[in-house]
Amino acid sequence: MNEHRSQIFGVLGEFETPKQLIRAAAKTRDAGYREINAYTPFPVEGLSEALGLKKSAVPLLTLIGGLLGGLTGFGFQYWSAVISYPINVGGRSLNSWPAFIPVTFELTVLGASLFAVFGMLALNKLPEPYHPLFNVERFRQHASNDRFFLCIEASDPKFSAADAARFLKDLDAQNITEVED
Amino acid sequence: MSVAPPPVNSPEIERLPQVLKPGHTYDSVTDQISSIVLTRPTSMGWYAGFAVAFSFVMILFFTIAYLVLKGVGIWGINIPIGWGFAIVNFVWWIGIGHAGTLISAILFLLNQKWRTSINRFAEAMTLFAVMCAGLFPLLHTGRPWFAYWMFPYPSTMNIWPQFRSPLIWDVFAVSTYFTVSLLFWFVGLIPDLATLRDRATKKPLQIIFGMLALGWRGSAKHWQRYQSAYMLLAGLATPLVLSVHTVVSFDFAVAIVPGWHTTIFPPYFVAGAIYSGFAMVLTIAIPLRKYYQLEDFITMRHLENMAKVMLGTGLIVAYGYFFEYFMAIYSGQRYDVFLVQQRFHGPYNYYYFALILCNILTPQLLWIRKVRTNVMILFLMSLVINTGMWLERFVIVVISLSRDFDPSAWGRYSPTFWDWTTFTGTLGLFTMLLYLFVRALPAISIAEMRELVAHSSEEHK
Amino acid sequence: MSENEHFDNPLQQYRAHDHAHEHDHAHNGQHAHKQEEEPPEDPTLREYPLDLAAVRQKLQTKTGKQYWRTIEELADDPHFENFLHREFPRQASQWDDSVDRRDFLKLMAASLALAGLSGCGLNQERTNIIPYVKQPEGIVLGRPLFFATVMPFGGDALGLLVESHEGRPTKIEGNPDHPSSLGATDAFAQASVLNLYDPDRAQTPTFVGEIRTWEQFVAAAQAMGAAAKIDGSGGFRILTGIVTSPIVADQVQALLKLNPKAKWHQWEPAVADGTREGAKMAFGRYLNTVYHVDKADVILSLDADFLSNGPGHVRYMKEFYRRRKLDPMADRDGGEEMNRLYVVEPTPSVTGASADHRLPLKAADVGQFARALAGKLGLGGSGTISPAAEKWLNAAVGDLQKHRGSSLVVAGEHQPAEVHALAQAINAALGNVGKTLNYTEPVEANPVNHLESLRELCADMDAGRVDTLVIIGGNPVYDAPHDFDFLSKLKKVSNTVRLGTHFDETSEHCKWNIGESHFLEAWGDARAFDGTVSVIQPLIAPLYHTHSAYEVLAAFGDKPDVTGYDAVRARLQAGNSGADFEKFWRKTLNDGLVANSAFAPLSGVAAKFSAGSLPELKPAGTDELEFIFRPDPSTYDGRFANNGWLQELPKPVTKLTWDNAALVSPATAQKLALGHTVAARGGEHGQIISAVIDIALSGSKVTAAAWILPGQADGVVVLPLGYGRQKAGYTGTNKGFNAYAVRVSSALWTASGGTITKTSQEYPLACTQYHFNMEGRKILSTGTLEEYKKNPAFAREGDEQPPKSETLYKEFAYPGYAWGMAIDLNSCNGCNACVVACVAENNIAVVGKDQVMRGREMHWIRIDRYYKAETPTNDPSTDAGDALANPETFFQPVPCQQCENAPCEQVCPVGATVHSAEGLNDMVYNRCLGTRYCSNNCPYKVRRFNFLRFQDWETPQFKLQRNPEVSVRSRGVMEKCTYCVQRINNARIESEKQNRSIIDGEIVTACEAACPSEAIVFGNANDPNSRVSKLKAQQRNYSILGELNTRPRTTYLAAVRNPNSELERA
Amino acid sequence: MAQIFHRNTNFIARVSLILGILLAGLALSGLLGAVRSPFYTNQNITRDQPIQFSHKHHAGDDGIDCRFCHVGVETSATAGLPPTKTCMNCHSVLFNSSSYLEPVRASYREDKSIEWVRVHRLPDFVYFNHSIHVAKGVGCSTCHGQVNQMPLVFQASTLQMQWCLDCHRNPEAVLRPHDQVFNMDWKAPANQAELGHQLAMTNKIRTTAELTSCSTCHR
Repeated sequence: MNEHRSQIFGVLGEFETPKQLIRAAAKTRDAGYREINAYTPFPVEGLSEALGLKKSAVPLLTLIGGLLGGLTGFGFQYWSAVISYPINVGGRSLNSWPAFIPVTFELTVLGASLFAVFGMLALNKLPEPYHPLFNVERFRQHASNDRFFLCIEASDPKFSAADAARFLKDLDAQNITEVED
Repeated sequence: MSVAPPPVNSPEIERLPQVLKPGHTYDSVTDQISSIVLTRPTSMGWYAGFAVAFSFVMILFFTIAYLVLKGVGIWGINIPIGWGFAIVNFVWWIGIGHAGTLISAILFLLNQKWRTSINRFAEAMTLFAVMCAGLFPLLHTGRPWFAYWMFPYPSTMNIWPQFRSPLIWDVFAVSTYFTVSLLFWFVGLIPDLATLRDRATKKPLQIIFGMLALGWRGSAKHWQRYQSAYMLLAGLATPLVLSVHTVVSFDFAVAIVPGWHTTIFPPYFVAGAIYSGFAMVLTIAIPLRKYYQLEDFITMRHLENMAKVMLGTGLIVAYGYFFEYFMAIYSGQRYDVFLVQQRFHGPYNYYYFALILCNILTPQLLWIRKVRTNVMILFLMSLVINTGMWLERFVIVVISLSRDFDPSAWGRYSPTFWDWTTFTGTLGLFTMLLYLFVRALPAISIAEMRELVAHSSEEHK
Repeated sequence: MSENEHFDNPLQQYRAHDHAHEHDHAHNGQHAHKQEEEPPEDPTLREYPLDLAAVRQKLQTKTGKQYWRTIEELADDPHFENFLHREFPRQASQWDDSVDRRDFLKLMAASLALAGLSGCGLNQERTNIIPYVKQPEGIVLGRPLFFATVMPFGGDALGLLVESHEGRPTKIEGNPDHPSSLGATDAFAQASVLNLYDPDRAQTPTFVGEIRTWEQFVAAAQAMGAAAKIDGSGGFRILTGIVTSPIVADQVQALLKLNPKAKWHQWEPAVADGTREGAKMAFGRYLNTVYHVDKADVILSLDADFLSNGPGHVRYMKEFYRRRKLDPMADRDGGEEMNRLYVVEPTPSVTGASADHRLPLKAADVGQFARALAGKLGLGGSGTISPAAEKWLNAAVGDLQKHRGSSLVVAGEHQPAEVHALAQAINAALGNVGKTLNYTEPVEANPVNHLESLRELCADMDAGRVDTLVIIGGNPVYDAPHDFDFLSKLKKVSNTVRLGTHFDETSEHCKWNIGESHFLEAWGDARAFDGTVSVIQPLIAPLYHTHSAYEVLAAFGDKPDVTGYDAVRARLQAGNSGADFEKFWRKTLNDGLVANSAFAPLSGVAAKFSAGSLPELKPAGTDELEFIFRPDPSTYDGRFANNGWLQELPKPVTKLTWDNAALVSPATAQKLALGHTVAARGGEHGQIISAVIDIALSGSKVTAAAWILPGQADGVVVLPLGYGRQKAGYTGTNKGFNAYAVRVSSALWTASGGTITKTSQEYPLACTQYHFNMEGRKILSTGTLEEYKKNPAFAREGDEQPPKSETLYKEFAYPGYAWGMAIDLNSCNGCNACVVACVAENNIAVVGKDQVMRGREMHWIRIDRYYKAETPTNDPSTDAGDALANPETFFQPVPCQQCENAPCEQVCPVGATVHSAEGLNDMVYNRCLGTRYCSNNCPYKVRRFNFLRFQDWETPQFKLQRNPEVSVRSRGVMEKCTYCVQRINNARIESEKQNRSIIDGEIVTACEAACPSEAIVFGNANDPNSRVSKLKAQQRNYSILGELNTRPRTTYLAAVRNPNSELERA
Repeated sequence: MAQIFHRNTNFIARVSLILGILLAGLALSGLLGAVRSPFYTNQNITRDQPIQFSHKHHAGDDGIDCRFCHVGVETSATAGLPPTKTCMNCHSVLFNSSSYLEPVRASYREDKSIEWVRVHRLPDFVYFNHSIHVAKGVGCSTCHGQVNQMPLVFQASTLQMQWCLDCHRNPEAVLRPHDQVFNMDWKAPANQAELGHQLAMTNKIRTTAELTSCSTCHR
């Protein structure tokens, strides 16, 4: 690598199959590394466990969104028909709640879905078009195609570029790279 | 390119044609699908097809202009038949719009692998169909420029929409459906957009895909949340799909018009929707796989499964027809009895017979495996069923209105030139959008394909 | 209508005093508000009206925009806008100087003249208010004024109260004080206001096509008169229609005095000589017959459509149906027995539809029937009639004899003289004279045999004995018997002068043409069917350079400058010398009639003729076709051809619009292989394709569309007159076929020896209701008097209306007013007066034949016609025709039912149709989005949609007619009957200002006001004493499709017929 | 620079996303605000009149009653604008040579109407009736503002439907005793609550349901 490098983001190793990656990830974690992350072209089962990730908060957000949507939905209909401008529509009573259900339901779904998607993006801190990893040529070419990457990040307390590289080498990762930040 | 995973072919799925042709690697999958968008030159055929579709879109625009200028009187509608083609087409398009989300959502929840290669463009189809559908409720109003009155906003008149009206339910159902489908579709696209970003060679493409990919890099942490979100969306979309056509059926079921006012509508509208939806998926899938040599991904297995689904839903629809008739007779409700008889003896009976032929009789051929596995026949049948479902809506809307309570007010409806241009125009719009889609985005989910590759390699070990 | 100031004289409204509206609190409903005040001394009336060049020019260039109440704030010329919103404050009374009509005319002129200029209607845009300089008194903006006048028509004059908004006559009501009206009107009267604003009217005097001034004409006329006098050869001729106007008659006589050899000819194409000549035959002199239908228990009509046609028909209708109200409370005469009507007629008429017993006979056989009847009553003579008819006759005779002195036999005006003579004799024999009918002096100023009179004129013209012909009204070139070949003979006359409403077929061939003033524009007078004299008082100065019959005739005389106003006053003055004339004059104008000017019934008029003496008459051939001519229910003799309201009005029995057709019976149709096909577009509610036939008759040919009419006598072909106009104007030209083309003097009303050949062509007819089969549904409930007496509630039998309690939701309460309507099907004969009244009151658009054929007509109230016949099919051209040979016919007016549980409201996405606190089914046009969902969900299909821009927003004349109290609906908006909510609101505001509640009858809907048979009653259903509540309390009361639980506020009283038990058993 | 995007793109991307949403919301509320603003309602805008007629002078200083000129107000739907002659009643004597009043004299002389510029304008589909409001105790100034303070009249209220509804839903708030209806300076007393209530009783004001029925104003 060339000189005048700034500090680095982490050390990146590359694997050929999900299995190898999972094994490596587990080992790395056992070795006491905490700030590690894996990058795969498709969701790999068992990876998050290997990395020891905690449960996602998306379901909770979705629930909140759903409730919000539903309550506003019915509440608004009730308000507009009974309080804001009460008027006799075809002899139906002002609060014709059975007729208000469909809209309530739709809004529940809408709220939930919006929260689910945008919650997911927010938690993932997306959009994030720039990322240090994209500095790595092979990552760009293969991370979204056919290779499985493991990265030990510089933010890890016991991180040292040399050690990390060596460690990965021991896990027979290929093309180990220091990722510039 | 180093050692590829060993070619896939698991014993237990030997009997059936695979959902993915053996011998594919991550790279080959990625390469073959993304190349359609990135590397392959645009063919003459594409341009030709696009041109035709586009010209129909122009017809649509002209029609709309004329419509806004003159009023809905340019159509064949009248009193008593206040709804004609506009609503028929609306319901038809909405129905078609059901397959996409249904395939992605329900089949996803049921963990059906064969969904993967068709869900992407099925979803796209949904979006486009809903766009076409959405046009009609707007256009069919007498004063479209006031359509915003249908939305609750704080007006200086202190008036709100009338939430007892099924039309308002429609507004919410359809717009929700569109939003959710869009999200679902886009979320599914993110990883593939990342792939395209990384494989694109031209700067502008890189930037566009890069922006759309939101900087996706396949981080495990991301994948975790991504999956739970996707799963939840699927869970939400499923009841939504059912609700949307239920609500659409309420437009009729909630009214008192004989032939409309019946409790069986919601279920059999939904079944019908899926029916026509799958038919439309076939109508699109078959040429698509042929044209872009996607036979590896959209295998006979897919086509056959869809054929089975059509057969199933088709039977539900048939049951619906029968029960509509039975209930009317059984209830002894004078007007309903008369109405169902009208379908056989009335001025529009040939529509009804055609409907029975298209929707009930023809599909019975699908019991035969030979038919299910004959691409050409399947294609034709899908067209027949689409026509049949359109006829169903015509029968429901027009026949019922033409023979309601007061004999002195009975009338008839026949479409005008402008009815036809509006309809064919939307067909053009739909096709054009599809053309753009297959050209600009991966018509098959690459990421999920890789999963399949991985999966089958697992099974192999 | 909350207020109707009732001025003596419209032009005098400027001098009305303040108490003008202190008064109007007092009165309510129809009743005219009398007003006493200074005599009107209107020098200006004598003045020639201010030059309307600007106006006329504007009217001719029909550009500009709708300015009346429009849904969207459409661009209007600001100035013009302000003429409408112009304020008309009362003038402080100390400022009392006579204002001349100029202001008024200027207002008219300006408002018309400015109509065209375009402007922009943005909210920001600057508009002006243009108040008066000198304020004409009496007018208060938004307060309609009502003036009494009469509409002369044939041998009758219908008494009217005309509503005027800021000087624009907009709506016509009946005059309760007038004997011919009793407060009601007919379709023609209702539509006549549109004639005033007809943009195609003749607008100025012309000489061989060049515009001339009135003065130039007067000069020319003087010359002609003088020349004729000098010449003295009798080359001076006047051709008029029936004249009942005393001043016109006097004027003609005056001219005849000046030129003793000159002659007065008369030709009224649609009024037959039979009536006149019949009287002569019976009494040796012309007499006028006045019926007292209310006194008759049994009535036999010999092809007489006396309920919808001929002098006094509006009154007769009222009298007749007052005897058919089964409820003592509703029956003004206190619960007499229901009357019974027998009708013998060749073709179904409005009268026939109400008959308890109806016998279809060829027109010629009616004569035989009359003779047979006379024979049975021992008056000698006999007729040959079929056994079936014989039996029918016996029953009728029995009934008549049972009711000597309280029976009535009416001969149809299109029947020949001897039938009339027989009828007179029969009535005498039955002792009805003086009881159910009287004889008076003729109403016509100069009764003559019109056919002979015209024949003589034609002969003289042909012989060159005529050098000056003055044609007053009429349209002889179009409607003279075609064997007279009037046109070629007219060409031989050197001086021809024509007064006509339009530049029509006749005008085209006359040298001088004068535009004829509408009766709302010019002074005049006229006699009603009983001789009552009324003053025709104008509500508006002539819109164009037009003149009245009197003025034109006067121009030839020695006093050309005496105006109609003077003439009328002079004549009345002569009539009542001494007394306080001005007081008398005011009263006359105010009441709309000259007090007790009706002819006294002549006593001791005995029919001096014996039925036996009549020459033998051979019965009409059974298999040979008989062609009969009848005035059309919409265009009459053709004079209404250019009236869009009438053209689009579904004819009572056929429900055809915009065309006439040759009517044949189902059996005849089968014989001739004629049929109908229901078109794919529009279908039963709009478009029927019919066969086209060539009719060869009396040496001439005409091609017509054929229409199969159930109930028509076999072998009879009806050729309705009044269509096929060549120069009627934009609306009326080239509609239908011209029956006059095969009408000859020898067979004016009934012709035989003609042939029909079916052609290969087909012709689309606009028919608003083709489906006459009720499909066994509970829509119209009928029964016989016996059934009713046995079970008064028969109408509610099998009524599945669920009880109010059966609902999830709690009922809405209507504590205040609860508006409701009751329609007595026993009184409706489908005369259509209500339909036109509604059109006029509610600014309803005319959509044209093409749109009607698509099923898009806009009438808020439609009259459904059903046949009570057990026929499986709805196609009269099939064998089911037998069931339709003589079906019972029923009519059912269907306005918005104003359901309490309105299905339409629940489905409207924007709440554009919702309930008012008084239970009205409000339709808020300006909120309507136009989804048409409400219409789909309306079981009664009474909603109407503006599929295109149906309103004429260009023609300024039509703007003047529109009712400012009602929004003019824009394109893309749903509309429907509102129970005339504008009238409700105005009445409520008036009552509220006085902290009182609305009096029953204070609000009268347009349809109710017009209805001659008092079938429609509107009022507050919460008030147990209101007329409507009493009707709804009747056991005949039911609601259409009650089982749907829509709870309509409009309910119906079942129709009850009173058949003769003897015929029943038969 | 191998990467497609520069570092800052992350920030830009997120910010622009949020900004986009905010702007959309802002635009919408802006629109809703605009239709309520004088820009749209024409409130508080004085117009150039052919004669700068001052209500302040006539109604305020001279204390001429509204009805002297607007004679229709108690009997008709429209209050009415006075004919030139009404002006001349006084001005044939007063200031009868003032050049300021020449247009009035000209109008009278030449029999040509004075074209005033309209200040209050309701849509055509609204059927407002002055007389009933006056009869029920709604004062002129309630809607027209203190005209006696206006040298040139301007539209004091929005004249929008919601403004109408405010009163129709709660007339008690503005009702006055009959003798106060034409009093321009009338201020709601402290006890307006019960005064209004009691007036509503005596004047038989209709129920809110009735007053807010569509056909009350639209036909």
